Amino acid sequence: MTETTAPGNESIFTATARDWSSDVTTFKGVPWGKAMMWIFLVSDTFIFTCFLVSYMTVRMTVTDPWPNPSEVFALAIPNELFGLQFFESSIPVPLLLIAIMTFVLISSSGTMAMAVNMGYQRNKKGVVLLMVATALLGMTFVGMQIFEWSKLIIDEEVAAWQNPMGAAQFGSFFFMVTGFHGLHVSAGVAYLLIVAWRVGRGHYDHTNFEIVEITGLYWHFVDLVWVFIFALFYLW
Amino acid sequence: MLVALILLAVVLGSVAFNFLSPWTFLELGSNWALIDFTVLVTFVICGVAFVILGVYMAWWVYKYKYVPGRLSEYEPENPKLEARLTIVTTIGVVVMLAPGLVAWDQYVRVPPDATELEVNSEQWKWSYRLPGEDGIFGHAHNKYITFENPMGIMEGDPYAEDDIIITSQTVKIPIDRKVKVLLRSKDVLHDFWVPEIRAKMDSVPGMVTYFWFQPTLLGEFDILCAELCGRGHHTMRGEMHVVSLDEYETWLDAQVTWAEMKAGAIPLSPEAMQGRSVAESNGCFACHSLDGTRMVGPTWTNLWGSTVQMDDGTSLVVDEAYVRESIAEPGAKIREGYSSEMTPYEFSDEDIASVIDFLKSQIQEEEQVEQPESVE
Amino acid sequence: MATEGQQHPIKIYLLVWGLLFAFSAISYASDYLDDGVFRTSVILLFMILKAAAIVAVFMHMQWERYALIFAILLPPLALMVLMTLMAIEADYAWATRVEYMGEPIAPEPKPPPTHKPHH
Amino acid sequence: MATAEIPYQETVPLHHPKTWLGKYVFSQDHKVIAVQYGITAMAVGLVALVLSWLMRIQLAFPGLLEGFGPDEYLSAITMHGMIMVIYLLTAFLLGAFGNFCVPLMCGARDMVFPFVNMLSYWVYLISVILLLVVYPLMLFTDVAPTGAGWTLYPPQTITAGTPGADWGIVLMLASLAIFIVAFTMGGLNYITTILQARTRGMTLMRMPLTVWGIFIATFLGLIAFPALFVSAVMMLLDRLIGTSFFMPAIVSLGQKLEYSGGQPLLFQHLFWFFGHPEVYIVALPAFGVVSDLISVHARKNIFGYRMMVWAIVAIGILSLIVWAHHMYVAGMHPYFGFFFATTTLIIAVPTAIKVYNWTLTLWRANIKLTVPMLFALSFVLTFIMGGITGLFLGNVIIDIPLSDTYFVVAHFHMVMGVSPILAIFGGIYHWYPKLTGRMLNDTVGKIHFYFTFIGTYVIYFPMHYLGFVGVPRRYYETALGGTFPDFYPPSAHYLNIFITIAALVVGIAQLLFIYNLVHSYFKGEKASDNPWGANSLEWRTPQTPPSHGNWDERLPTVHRWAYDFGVPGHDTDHVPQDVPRKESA
Ligand code: HEA
Ligand code: HEA
Ligand code: HEC
Ligand code: CUA
Ligand SMILES: [Cu+2]
Repeated sequence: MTETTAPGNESIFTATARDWSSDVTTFKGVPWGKAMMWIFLVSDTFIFTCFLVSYMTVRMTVTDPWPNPSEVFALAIPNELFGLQFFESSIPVPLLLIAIMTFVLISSSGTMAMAVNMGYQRNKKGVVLLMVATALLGMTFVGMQIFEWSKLIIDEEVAAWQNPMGAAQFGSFFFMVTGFHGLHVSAGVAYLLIVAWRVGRGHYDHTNFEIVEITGLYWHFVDLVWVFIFALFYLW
Repeated sequence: MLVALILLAVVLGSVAFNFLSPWTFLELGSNWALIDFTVLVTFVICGVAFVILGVYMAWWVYKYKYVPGRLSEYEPENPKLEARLTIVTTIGVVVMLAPGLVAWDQYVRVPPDATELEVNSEQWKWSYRLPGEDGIFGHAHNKYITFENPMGIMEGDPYAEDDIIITSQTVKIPIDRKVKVLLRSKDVLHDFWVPEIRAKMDSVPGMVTYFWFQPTLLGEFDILCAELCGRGHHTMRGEMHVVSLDEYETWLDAQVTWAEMKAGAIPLSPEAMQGRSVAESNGCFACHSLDGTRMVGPTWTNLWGSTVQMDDGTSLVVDEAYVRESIAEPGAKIREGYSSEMTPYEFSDEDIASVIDFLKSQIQEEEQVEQPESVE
Repeated sequence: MATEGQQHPIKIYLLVWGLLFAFSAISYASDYLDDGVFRTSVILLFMILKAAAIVAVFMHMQWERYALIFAILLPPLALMVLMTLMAIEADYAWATRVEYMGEPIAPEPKPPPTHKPHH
Repeated sequence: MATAEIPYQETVPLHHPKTWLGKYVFSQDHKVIAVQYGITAMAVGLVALVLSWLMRIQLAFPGLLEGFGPDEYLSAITMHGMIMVIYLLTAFLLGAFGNFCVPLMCGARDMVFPFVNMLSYWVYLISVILLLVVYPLMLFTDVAPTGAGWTLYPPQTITAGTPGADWGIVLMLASLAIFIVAFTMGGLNYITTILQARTRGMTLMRMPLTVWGIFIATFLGLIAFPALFVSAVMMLLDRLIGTSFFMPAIVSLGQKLEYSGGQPLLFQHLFWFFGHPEVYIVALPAFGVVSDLISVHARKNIFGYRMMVWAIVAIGILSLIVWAHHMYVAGMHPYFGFFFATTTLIIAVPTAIKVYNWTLTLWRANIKLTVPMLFALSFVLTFIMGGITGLFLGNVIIDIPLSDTYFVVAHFHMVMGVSPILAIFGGIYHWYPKLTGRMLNDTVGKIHFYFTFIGTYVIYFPMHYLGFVGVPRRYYETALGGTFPDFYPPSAHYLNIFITIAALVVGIAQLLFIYNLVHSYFKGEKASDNPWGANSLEWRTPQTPPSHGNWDERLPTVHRWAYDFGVPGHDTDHVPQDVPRKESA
């Protein structure tokens, strides 16, 4: 009934203007829940960007040295496993854990995208399976994050208020930003599981399963935020 | 009718108030005449707009009062009129902004021949530093602050030795000399403001801010703190004396340099030291001075053993019982001319004893009192 | 209403998935580059590419109507203003710390307590 | 493209609760939620009003109030400012008017997600409780309300020289964070409803300006509150676990604190990145309400509707890039002054257009001086007054002598402390008949109006002149008796006494309003469906007050804008929005 892309013969501006000046719905073909989620995500973007801008400001202002994250977050590959000796000595690899976490989160985005696709094919089983897989990957991510936090706190003696390597704000921002992101992931896991359960129970059978897409939007957003954290906090 | 009259009365009353009011800017005491000029321009433009709009409103409310059965004119828009109004407003904005931005440009660009004055602010008092003969300040940082080093001057900085330290609340400035004021804060935000000078700026801990001016009026001016800085904000008052060059030189000669200050520190007994640190860490010096100046509370110089007047007309000698009571229950007896600003403190007997030791150490012979004013 | 929604071939999701892996690997590898403009550009470039891929494909932005796209993408411009100004000001505040407070210009961080630096 | 797409709401069943509790307390009906928001906001507003009396009494008669020392004074201004701006104005304009007007004026059955909407109110209530709980706590513990000023600038907010720096501030920040959650839940609803759930024929360019104002204000809120949220979180961390985001190395009252390296100005930027949009969040809905009131009661179309809409949009956009005009004297980067002065004065142009159009709407109109109209007219006048003093402050160099004086206090009370309040009063007098089915008493209303308008004007207008003389704001005592040198003429003190008396009178006059609200609810004259002869959809509901679901089985269809007053060739002086075109020709 409605097309989801603007007709090709219109310029972007006329297309935009026409939608905005139209009747009843402004975002054509966008269900209420999805519109609401998009607007919420804009608001959430402001939250995360404000965190990151604060991080930038403080990092540029402090004169205490800023530790090199790739060293701080390096992970040593053990030289032996189950009694078998592999290397002469353990090898520290920079950011190894973070890299794995990144891949885990990207994969969860992949499975989520598939779940959305299954939803629109009305393949309930596929949806449930893929969403549960997404949630599991999300949990893995949070688990690894807990590991990373404890390593930093215990081994490197970094806390939110102190940092033996230099500027205390390094720890403050690390825990605050990743903590906030971690909370988003955890909330997302709960959200995914609830929706998957309700999909399985046939709760949305009378709809078009756009709820899966809405959940997906949130989940991809969490992944998106990680892209920025990864680049700006770990790599910079 | 009534409404129209009231609207009109409010508009015209405001204008009349403006012209009749005795309350205006204090006399300008600096080079910032351009500020006053910009205010004038803004006053005229805004005032005219206010009167025109207000009078039209009142008039139309009167003229187009409801008449049953009459239809109002149907005119959804009038692009020409709207465009014209937009243009007129834009012109008004430009005319106001232009002198403002020119003045701002002068404000932020300090002339190279300005001399520097550092203003240190803390809860709830001012102190000052001058760069000394070499014209360069030594580095200073809050992390170096101790009781002996109230400005946190960096150890071993060669430029710091000749810096002039003024712990009194009063600073003097020679007339017509361009001054760049550098602002620092020991604790929270404050704002150095002399209304006659017009200029002001916040001091921000963790950075150094500035502004500049050139005093053009001889006299003694109040320095106000114009940024909320806690419970003593309203009492944070310094004085700036704009004086002739001669008087300034005399005053300057009487000030101590950082090197002299370090050398002249009077040693205290261990008990008095203890008392001093108790007093310091409880924030007593925010309100009590050690150089005779009056702050929120009475000075501690020569307090011990002196006879003081209470606001109920009685008087007493400052002894252990009185000090004890003053700390635990400050409201019980209030000194003449002061108010009950002080909050009660719970001190151990040991702490009180040490504070008393410190108070005793602050009894000074008259000529020893560090009173810069006495030079005059 | 059954025709609404965002249905797209699985293939494109798999493709983007793969791309994201590749981009992440490249950004990760940038860690072995020397600090400098080049490394920074690599980081930023791949950050933006990844973000764009996620938003455009996974979040279906590229199939949405312009009315929605603009409503989502324009407000963050305000954040760009905030970011730019804050960067300028941070630099200014830092300069006053160095000039007046004697703070060091480029101090070296201490090594982490547990292991030694490796490059 | 099918334009006759059927809105979902006609197919989605509404939640009709059976119990009394579900109907009036945990109701999901937007009208009930609006009332809940309104009553709660007014109740906290009264607390703030009482605090303002205490402040005024202290300023005029220093020492008269026993036990009202500097700590109490600072706590009072902080709570007064914060409550008035956030918990009264934002909550009332968006929570009450937003909830009431948006679905009715758009021709929707309810908000798109009524459950979330209901949660929004309850979370708001929690934030209010958390805010006010310090007062009972104060009696039993030594927790004191924070006295940091409503701007909460660190470091003083969390250092020992400020009252409430230990737990009062924590409660305040927590309450703010929760308020933001509540606002977000409500705001998402308003925006989605306006964008996606209007009735047939209701294009955006036919929406009443009230809805436009609420729409842009809500959008601003959704993207500005995050900055406050972030700064509140960071400050809480600074306070509770000792991070140094905003805290450099400082020595507070003789004690070296553990902080180092933080940047206090960062907080100010974040705060005002929120704070300036916030002042427009409370101004834009008021603009909208006043536009509607003027048009309806002047029986004339609003002049230049399109310009009015674009002005709202332009103000909304520009308000995001003027924030640092609150920081001209904060010691920020000096060259920012040029940028922010320019953007700030540019924003005056669309605002001026709005003022012109309100005034021009009166021209050749047929003005009924009803109580709502009186409030609307007075709004325009006080807003002009407050706006032009904003131009003084916006011009960076003029702000230098005036910042942090009573001139600023006068500016923001004119423009925020009374204009939107007048708009709210006007709106209440206007919509009360639809909400309750009864009219408010006209005579009492008029007396209330004269007291409030003239009273507030004489309170705030003279304050500008105190500012010129140099009286700083947030001073516990402005005249420090004989011992401190007086820096302003004693005559100014008489002015202070005058202001205080006026404030007390105006405050007490508000009892008339409360009396009117309560009395008319039970005894007021019965209202017809459309007592003012207005055009917008809320007056076209089949029942008064509207039932849950607002409309009959069919939603109304809109054929015209909301301002067809005095259309030539018509037998009535107004043509409601749902009257088809051909009949009207
Ligand atoms: C509803 C709230 C509201 C509104 C709408 C405004 C509107 C404006 N404000 Fe105000 N402001 C506040 C609420 C508001 N303000 C508050 C609460 C504070 C203090 C916060 C604190 O520190 O505690 C404050 C403080 C404040 C400051 C900081 C002062 C300081 O702390 O030093 C400044 C400085 O630029 C400023 C400027 C302006 C300007 C230029 C406008 C403009 O938008 C005004 C535009 C309106 C007009 C221009 C009038 C109509 C036009 C005409 C009559 C035509 C004639 C005009 C011309 C010829 C140009 N405001
Ligand atoms: C909406 C905003 C609003 C409103 C309505 C008011 C109303 C009043 N304000 Fe307020 N004020 C602020 C916002 C507001 N204020 C802010 C933000 C600050 C800055 C705080 C800070 O510095 O941190 C401040 C500070 C402030 C000061 C400066 C304190 C100082 O700097 O030392 C003073 C001093 O006189 C003052 C006085 C008053 C008075 C006498 C009233 C009124 O009593 C005047 C009369 C007005 C009315 C009578 C209408 C009131 C109606 C209601 C409150 C609705 C209640 C509901 C019902 C009655 C149903 N206020
Ligand atoms: C907020 C400001 C403030 C602080 C902080 C403060 N005082 Fe006071 N103090 C005052 C004031 C004002 C008076 C005079 C009024 C009175 O007698 O209570 C005073 C009076 C006194 C007196 C009586 C002296 C006299 O001249 O009569 C003593 C002793 C005293 N303070 C000790 C202390 C000690 C010890 C501390 C720190 C633990 C302290 N004060 C902290 C404001 C303060
Ligand atoms: Cu110092 Cu206010
Ligand atoms: Cu502003």
